[in-house]
Amino acid sequence: MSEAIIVLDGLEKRYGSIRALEGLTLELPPGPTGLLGPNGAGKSTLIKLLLGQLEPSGGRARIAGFDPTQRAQRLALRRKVGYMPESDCLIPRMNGVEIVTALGRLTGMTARDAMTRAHEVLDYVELEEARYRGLDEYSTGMKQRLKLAQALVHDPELLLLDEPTNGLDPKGRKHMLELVHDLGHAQGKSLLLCSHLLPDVERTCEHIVMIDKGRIRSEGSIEELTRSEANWVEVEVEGDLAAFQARLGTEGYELEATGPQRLRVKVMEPDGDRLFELAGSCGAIVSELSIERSSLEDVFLETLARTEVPAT
Amino acid sequence: MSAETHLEVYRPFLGKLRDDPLRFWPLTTTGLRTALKQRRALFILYLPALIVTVVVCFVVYVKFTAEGMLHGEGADEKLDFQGQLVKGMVLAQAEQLLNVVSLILEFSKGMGGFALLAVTWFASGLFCEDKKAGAHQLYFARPITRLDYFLGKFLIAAFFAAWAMLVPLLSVCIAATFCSPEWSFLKQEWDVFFRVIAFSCLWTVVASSLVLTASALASRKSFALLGVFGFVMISVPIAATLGEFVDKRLFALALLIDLDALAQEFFGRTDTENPVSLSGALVAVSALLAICWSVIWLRLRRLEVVA
Amino acid sequence: MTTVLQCHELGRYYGQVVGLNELTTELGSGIIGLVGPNGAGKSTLLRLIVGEIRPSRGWLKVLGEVPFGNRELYRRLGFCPQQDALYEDMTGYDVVRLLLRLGGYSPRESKERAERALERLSLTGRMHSRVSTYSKGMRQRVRIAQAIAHDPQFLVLDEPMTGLDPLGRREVLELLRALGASGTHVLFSSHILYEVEHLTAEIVLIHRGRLLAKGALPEVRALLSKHPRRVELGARRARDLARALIGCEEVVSVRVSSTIESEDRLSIETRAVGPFFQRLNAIAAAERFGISAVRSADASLEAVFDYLIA
Amino acid sequence: MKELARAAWILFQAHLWRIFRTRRAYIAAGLAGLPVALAVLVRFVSHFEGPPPLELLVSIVWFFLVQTIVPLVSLVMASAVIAEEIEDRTITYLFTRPIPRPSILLGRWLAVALPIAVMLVASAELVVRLLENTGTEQGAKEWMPEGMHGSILQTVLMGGVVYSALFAAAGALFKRPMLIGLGYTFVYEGFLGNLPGANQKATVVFYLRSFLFSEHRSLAGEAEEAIFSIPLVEPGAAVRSLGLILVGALVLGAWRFARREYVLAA
Repeated sequence: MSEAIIVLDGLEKRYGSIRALEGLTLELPPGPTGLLGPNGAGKSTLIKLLLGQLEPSGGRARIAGFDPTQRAQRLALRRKVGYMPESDCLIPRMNGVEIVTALGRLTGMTARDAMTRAHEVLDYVELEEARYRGLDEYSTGMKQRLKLAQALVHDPELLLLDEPTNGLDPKGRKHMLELVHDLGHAQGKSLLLCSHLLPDVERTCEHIVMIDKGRIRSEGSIEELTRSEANWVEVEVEGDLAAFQARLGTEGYELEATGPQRLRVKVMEPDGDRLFELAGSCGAIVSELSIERSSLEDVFLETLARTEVPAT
Repeated sequence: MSAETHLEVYRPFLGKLRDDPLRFWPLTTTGLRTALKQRRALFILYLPALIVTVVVCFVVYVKFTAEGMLHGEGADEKLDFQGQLVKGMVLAQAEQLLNVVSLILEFSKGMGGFALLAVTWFASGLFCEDKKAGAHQLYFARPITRLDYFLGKFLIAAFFAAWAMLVPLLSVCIAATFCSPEWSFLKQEWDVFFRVIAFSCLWTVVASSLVLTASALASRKSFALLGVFGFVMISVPIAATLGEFVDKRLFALALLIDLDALAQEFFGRTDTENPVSLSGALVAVSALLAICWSVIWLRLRRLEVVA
Repeated sequence: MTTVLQCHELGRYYGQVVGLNELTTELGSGIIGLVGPNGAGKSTLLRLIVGEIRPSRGWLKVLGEVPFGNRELYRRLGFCPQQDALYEDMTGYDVVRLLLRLGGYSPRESKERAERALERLSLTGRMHSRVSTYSKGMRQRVRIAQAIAHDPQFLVLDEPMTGLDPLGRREVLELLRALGASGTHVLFSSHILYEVEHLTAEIVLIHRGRLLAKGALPEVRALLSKHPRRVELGARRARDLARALIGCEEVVSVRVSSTIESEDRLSIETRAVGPFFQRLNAIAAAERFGISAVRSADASLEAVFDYLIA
Repeated sequence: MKELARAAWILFQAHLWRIFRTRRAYIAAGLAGLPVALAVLVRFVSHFEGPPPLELLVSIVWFFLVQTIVPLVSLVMASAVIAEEIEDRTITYLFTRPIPRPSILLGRWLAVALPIAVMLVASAELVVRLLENTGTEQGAKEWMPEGMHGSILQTVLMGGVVYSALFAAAGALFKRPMLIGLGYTFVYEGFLGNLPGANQKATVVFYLRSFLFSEHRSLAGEAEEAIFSIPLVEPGAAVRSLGLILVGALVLGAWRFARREYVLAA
């Protein structure tokens, strides 16, 4: 893979006495990465730096091949970065197509390119006829997809998505997650996803970077962070529960009851096949099975707790 | 609806992203297209302007024909008493209108006030509505600087000012040129064209800057409207009082009085007694511009950093 | 079972946009979840219930009375609106106290009730600082506090959990459960299903302004019995498992979908769940398919939701 | 009625303190301070032999303070009385309280009317004080026709109260009260108020003018022509008319406000 799209080396940012970012050293791996952290951890400052809107107070960085310490490069790098803001943002009195086209042209596209490209990205996010209507008729889901479309209009290498699934209903959320997943995996875009909804991060990203108080707390692939050595498997059993428990006991499985007809069993293999065999042998039926992976949420709270920072 | 993979195909963009100096221009064109959607406001504001312009052109036409009749030789004796009376009246009227330029002067003062009104309505939302809607987050994620953002918006305001002032004034001058016998208007008074253009451009810059400053300061369009109306209305009694009781030059504090003074000077009409001299008006106006631009510069800086 | 709410052919239109379309239902006591996608008419129904707007057609009665402009009813009603709107320059304490004073309480009692309500929302620490300095979660809690401060008989909340981070969500859920337990009727709307799922006994499903289903989750499920039940399986050798399962006659359909998780997922539809699980266990015991997940999708609201909306 | 009064009183108290934290209050105070600043400037810069000419007093008090500052201050403060609650969407909390809706308009209007009145009367008082003892001492006292000082303060007070009621009602009646207020002040009154003819009677400024100048007709000197284009009403009638406008505006605004359903943006 070519050189990582974001390389930070001791990046710092101070607002007067407040140290917003204290020496971030990070190499963004390809594919989608989750940026996690409680409110006020420095996430928005980092995003502004990656967008070239702020000048770093210290350290070195290369963003999409540009050096953000020079003003001209800070402007040029925005051609390579697509930003989807968190809060509501629309250009007053314009409909969907006009907004995306206008922003396309502001990135240096000719009028014709901007128009055709606008329709392409609006097709991609599936905003069919809504693109011709004013934004007051847009649902939250449609507004989020329009924000994604405007971030894609100039086909950037790096995508910064700030809380893309915030406030969406299940259908909208599922749709947005598919888009993000498709962009990150199928299209091979480098993607930094900022979100409070950790299940969403878990479903779309491969790596996460956790930032708090302006410092990187932990970094790595979700697989590693959430894999527990042995797998705890939670099952719901119908039929002869006692016999099943006894059978597991004799086989030396560690287990504990977690509710009527529900058990938690410690298993060495990555799947539950063995349990089916044992259940079958003593007349019990497994009607529900799930491998308990410590969800990203627990990792998130654990990391924060470890550093005694009261989450807001 | 099962969660099968996403259907739509993402197509990369093969075109090129140019970095031309006119980065701000798309901001103007898209902004104008949006502003021109306000049909009702356009109608209410620009229809009266159109009517007034047509009337003035007609008056210019009447003036020149009257002048023609005046020079007709040997026509006096044959006219009976009635004819004499009518001719006398027309003669008097021609005398009074003899000078088209003073007509244009009065017209330009009127259109100056109207231009301010038009720019106030169309341009007072340019900055504050962007900020309220969060559009600045979209703009400043694009490769444009604060100066581009200002220029783009400024040209939108200037467009409305030009249509309210430059176009009517020029059309009157052109009408005068055609109506005047053997283009005499163009030959004798050709400098009026340049004066009209210069005066309109100066007033466009002043009006646009004032309105954009109000828009940059206000959190809502209605506050910006209040700011512009308030400033213009308050400056008149203050200037009148100070000018009257302290120092004549202080009349220049009132923007509308400056407008009159500038019009007088630009069209070389110094006969009518005007409390403010050209230099006084220019000093006042340039001070106002300096304040406006520095306020805008500060507000936009805060907008981008805080965005 | 006291009926908290009755409405008959209740409709509300904003111009041609339909807010609510002929809703006829009756809601009893306890905690009730109002579920539906964005724009389904949840907010419209709640604002009709608290009498902020008038119905365009039909009628409704809350606690036996017509709500619009009904000042006496407001003493027994608590409403937490959806929009994140508060008096920014007042302190959280002042906001709740003012609203209590307007609710007819004496200055002293307003003070006590305000403190008690804010304490219940664990806001005591910051209640005297200005609302503009509050985080989203704290603003949400002030809005809930003002709704419960006068101990209403019927508490209505519009999307109380939106915008809260995981901690805030858990706290609000606990509070609502406690209120429900103490006898207050609670009606709250949400479009985040897992919140509603493990809090409410009863749900009301509305979509495009229409009532789709009402009752306890299993009841709603039974109501839709004509829809076959769905079981989702996750396995390493998903396709082989699918081939094995298609043979059983209990299975109506098998769909393979490679979703965003790493493994492929099977989505099985079956009429008889019991016999199907027996068959599944037998097949799984006989051969190793690397089954990592078995979930009867119908139990969760998300499935019911998808069925009804799809 | 008792409920209306009680709710209005509570809202009046709550919002009276809030007013001083809003930016509107500072803008309004700044505007009200302008005539005083002008008077100070004139007093120190120019030196009059005897007491200052009455034109100076008329110029600052009438043309500047009453005709421009009073409506502007009232507009800045009062137009937001209802519009702010709707725009910030906090109206929901008040609508779901057991209080009559008109009390919201009445309570919040009173909470702005009081500071407006205080600001304007203070401004007028300072201007008169400053101009009164400019120049030499001995001529100062009988400089102004007796009773004039009192009527200036009353004019400014009534102007502030009536205009603020008008603009508060506009907030309940129209979607863009600021625009309506600006249109009324600078276009309708500014234009219609100075045109000769009976139509002046349809403007608030006419009654203020009548109240202030009808007994001191000679006051304005050569500016008289500009002011007295039509015969003025005697003060008693002027006050009655202003009272009528005040009550009419509040009742209309309250009636409309009570019936209106606010579809708040989601």
